[in-house]
Amino acid sequence: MFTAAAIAVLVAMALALVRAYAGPTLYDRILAVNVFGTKTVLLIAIVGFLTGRPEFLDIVMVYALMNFITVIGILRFFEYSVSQASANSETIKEQ
Amino acid sequence: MIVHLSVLQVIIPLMAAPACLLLRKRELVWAFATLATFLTFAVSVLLLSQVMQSGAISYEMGGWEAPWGIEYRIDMLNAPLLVLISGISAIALLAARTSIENEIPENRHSFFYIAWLLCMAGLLGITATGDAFNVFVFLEISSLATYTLIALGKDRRALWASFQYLVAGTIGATFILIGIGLMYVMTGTLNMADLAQRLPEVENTKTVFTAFAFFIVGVCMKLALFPLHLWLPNAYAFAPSIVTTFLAATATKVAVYVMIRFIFDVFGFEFSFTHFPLQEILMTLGIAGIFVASIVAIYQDNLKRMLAYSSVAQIGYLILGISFASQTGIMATLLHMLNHGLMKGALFLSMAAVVYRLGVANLSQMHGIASRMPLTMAAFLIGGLSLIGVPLTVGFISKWYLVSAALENGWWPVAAAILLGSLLSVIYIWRVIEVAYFKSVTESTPDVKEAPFSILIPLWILVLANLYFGIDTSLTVSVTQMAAADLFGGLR
Amino acid sequence: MEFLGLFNYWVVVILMMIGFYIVICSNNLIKKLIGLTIFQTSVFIMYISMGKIEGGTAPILAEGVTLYSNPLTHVLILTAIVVGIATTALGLAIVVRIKESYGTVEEDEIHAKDKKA
Amino acid sequence: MESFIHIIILSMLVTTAVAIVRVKDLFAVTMLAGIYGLLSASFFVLMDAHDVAFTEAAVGAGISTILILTTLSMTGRFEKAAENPKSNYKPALALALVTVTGALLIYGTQDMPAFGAADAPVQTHVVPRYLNDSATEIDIPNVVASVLASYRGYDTFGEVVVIFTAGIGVLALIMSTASKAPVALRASMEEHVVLRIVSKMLIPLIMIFGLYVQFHGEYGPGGGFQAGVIFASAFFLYAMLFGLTAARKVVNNTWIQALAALGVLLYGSVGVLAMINGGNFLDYNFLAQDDVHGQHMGILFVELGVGITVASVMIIIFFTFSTRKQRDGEPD
Amino acid sequence: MSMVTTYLSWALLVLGGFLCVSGSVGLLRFPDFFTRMHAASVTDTLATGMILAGLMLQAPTWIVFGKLVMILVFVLLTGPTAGHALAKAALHSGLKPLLPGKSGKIEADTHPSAGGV
Repeated sequence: MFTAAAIAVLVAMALALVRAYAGPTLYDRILAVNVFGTKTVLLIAIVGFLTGRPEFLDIVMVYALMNFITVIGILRFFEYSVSQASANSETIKEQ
Repeated sequence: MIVHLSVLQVIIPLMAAPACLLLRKRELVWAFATLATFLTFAVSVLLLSQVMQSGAISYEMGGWEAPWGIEYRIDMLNAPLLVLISGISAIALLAARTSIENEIPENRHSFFYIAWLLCMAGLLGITATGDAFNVFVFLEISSLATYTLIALGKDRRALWASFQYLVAGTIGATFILIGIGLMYVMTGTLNMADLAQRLPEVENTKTVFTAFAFFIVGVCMKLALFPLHLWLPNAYAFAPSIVTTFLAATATKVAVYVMIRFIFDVFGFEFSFTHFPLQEILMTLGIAGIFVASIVAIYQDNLKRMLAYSSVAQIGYLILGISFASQTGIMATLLHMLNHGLMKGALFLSMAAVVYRLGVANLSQMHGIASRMPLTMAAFLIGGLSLIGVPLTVGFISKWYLVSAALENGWWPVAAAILLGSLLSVIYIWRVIEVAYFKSVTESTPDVKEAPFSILIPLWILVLANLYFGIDTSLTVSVTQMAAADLFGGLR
Repeated sequence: MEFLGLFNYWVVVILMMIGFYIVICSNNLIKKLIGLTIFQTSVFIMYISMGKIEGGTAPILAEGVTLYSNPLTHVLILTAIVVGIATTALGLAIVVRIKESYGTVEEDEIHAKDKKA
Repeated sequence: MESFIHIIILSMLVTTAVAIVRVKDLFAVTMLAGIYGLLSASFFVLMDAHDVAFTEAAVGAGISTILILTTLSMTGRFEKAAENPKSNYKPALALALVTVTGALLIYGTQDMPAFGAADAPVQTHVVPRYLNDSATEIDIPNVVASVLASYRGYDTFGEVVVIFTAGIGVLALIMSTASKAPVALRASMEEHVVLRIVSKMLIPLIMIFGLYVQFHGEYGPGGGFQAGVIFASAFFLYAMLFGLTAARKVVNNTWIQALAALGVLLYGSVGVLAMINGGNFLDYNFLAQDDVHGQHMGILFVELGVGITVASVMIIIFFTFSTRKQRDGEPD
Repeated sequence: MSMVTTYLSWALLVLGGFLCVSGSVGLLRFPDFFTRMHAASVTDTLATGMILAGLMLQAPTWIVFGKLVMILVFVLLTGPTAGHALAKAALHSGLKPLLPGKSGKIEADTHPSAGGV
């Protein structure tokens, strides 16, 4: 039964990958990356059970954490680069 | 402590580097870094004498015996190179404090010294280790430090040169990694001595063939063998002058050493030269490198760039020595490695002095400069003579052995090529001498004083070393002779 | 897993070469660095595949398990990953400086500006 | 089943790599590279390399993505097509070079032991000692940790120095001068209230998780490097959401640099201490009365040194990049 | 382990797997960003919860169970948060949802800047 779940997750990953490649907007890609990350979390958890050594789930935690941080990072720096012109004026004001 | 010498000479600079970061004050950092370097130099001299007395030294890291743990192995092949690296570094650091004043912003000085120490430690580590993967780790330490040092140059082209070097160097390192991986998959070991024992069993496989090819190409990228040399001229020309002094004298030599070690010790003479067309490849590239780089050097206005191309040409000589596949050939290469380190050190350090006063080292601005900076230009003259290979200098000794190795093989054309290469170096050195000594001072010549003693003293130490080892050759020749005999003694 | 045979390695070689291609071919310095990362990561994949043993598990000792995959390749690649990120970080720092002093991060534009100077 | 997942992941890796070649939007490329990192990490899990997967996920998908994004926000989003007609020959040339290299490698793989073979030299030489004897010689369950920190501890020392070197390099190249004090990284995420509150809750948890990874590394996957990265990522999160000025209050420049140096020194001092006690460099057997105890102590301190250096260097690198970005935003 | 928990776990895994796939199909097939986001994030959370719960029921030890719970909590916290932030950022940047237009057909209410995002 783990197998079925693993296949389902893999299919979902593949579909998310297509979306990440196709875009069209950057936000679509970010969304796809996020979905992809969550699915990887699931995949690794299932693989742990599949191989019979589920005690190393710590890795899954790191995947989830990094997934979150990456999404925030993309948002953060993308917003910055989009509104760089306005950012410049603000920095000057702060000085 | 005497048994720990082999590891001490690497960990002294390695630990001094973070300690420098704690000191923060740049004067203090300089003093501390110089002290650590001199200590390292002393250690490596002791190590050399120990190796000469009692043969190769093996040191097991963490007390784990060889194929399981990492081993340091100092023998006649690498001990003199260790002395060269730490010696040049110590001398150059003496001059560094003055030399970087005008070239690097003041608040970067501490980082500069730390990166310097790390670079030196990396080079020493590559040289001392007996473990293939450890070579990669220390290669990366020295490379990362080198990229930093080059990028600190004043000109913006230094950044671009550094980036190009970073890409080329990383590709080279990754090729080396692939090579090591393929060796590992066939033998199951990473220790060089163990590899040497286990590789013959599988030496007819395609995998080992590929491993060898990738490893050699990776190393050639690092040692800037023609035509993989494209990163080198810019990197040397735009790096801070004192960095160029250090790198030109040591970095490529270490790569040549790694090449010799793997060709002769790890893969073995027979594999390298009979299963693999190494001889033809190396000879062609070596000779092509000598001519192309020497000719390009003639047309350079920037003297640092000219000397950089000359370095590429000299690498050609080193590779040519390897391609002779004879004891004399290897001995000539080893000898030339040490000697070229000394002469390029002196030449680039004199350029550092020129840059310190003039801001640049362009030939067009150096008319009659010898009358303004007599000691500096005299040092350049002697270094240049040594580069050409005039008797009584170190250059003569290594060229002599190189030519005799060629004749020993009966390769007349190659011997002629070597002499012709020297002729080319006469041309580019003469251009400088002519402008500096025989052109009268023009308006374009800046009004400058002689370089300060803090640069002149290290410079003349190197020049005197050039002369001393050119006259009293007993030490260098005997050491390299023993090393070459060792390499061929282990002939399978 | 028999039929995987060398297929695994061939795919890895393709990955490496794609990375290598990006490094050589792309004009943008940041993309070059990303290509380097891919190149290196593929080499890591090669190493780790070499250490895999059929039916083995992670080299963390446990009762009742007798077959472990090779821990040495794991150690080597841990080190290599660190080297990789160190190189990337330094490369990016140089790119930032290049952008500041050249005003561009495209290789041909930098060449053009150097020629002019 | 495992081989099925194996093949799927490999093909997804190839797809991602090809996508990276084709996409011109560098933000998208970075994200795809992040996916590439995640995929290769999953592949490592399949290959039983949990420690490596841990690190690759943290580095390939996390840190390097963030760093590239920071740089991108300074250098621009799109890759320009080469305008110079001269460079049109480049793809063909590159393709030829790559094909030759690849062909050589494929040629080389032909004599390699089959994938997963138990009688390959890799499995029969050197490694059996680690697997069979580390239980008595070092006595910690995670063989990767014992090889990393003890058998090949010197490589790991080199690794710490590499990361330290990178920190020094970044500082030397792009550290902002003191006169241009860091201005607040525009706290653009102010409007993301939910994000900020949730992250505030998460940050301490992440740090605790980091500590757990640090000290649990001997029993499961993890160790100093991974812990350092996780610990640093908590600071990244804070700085991204609450602005640099706020983060700078927590992390003092001088202290963080000192910590980076101290981590390396700690590692080295463990080695030197062993030397003083009469052993070789890094011979932990000489640290305590009995060997196993000494090994435990040695590995503990060494991993701590790795963790401290990695965490502080990562923080230094990220902060230096972000500060530079502000400077970059200023009209010079 | 009793039959009931085993069957329950299977049911959860299968249902979770189905949700995974359906969510991803939605991510691929839906017409614009906001609908895709809806498809992805809703199923994401539920599917993750179900699969992790299914695994929990089969956990051999309490430690594994505990770790799974922690992962679930973490994913439940971060997933929706990230999704929320993403939607908000997209809306702020000028990306507009597809709405029934005046003509009765569904058309994009394009903002000048939306095309460039």
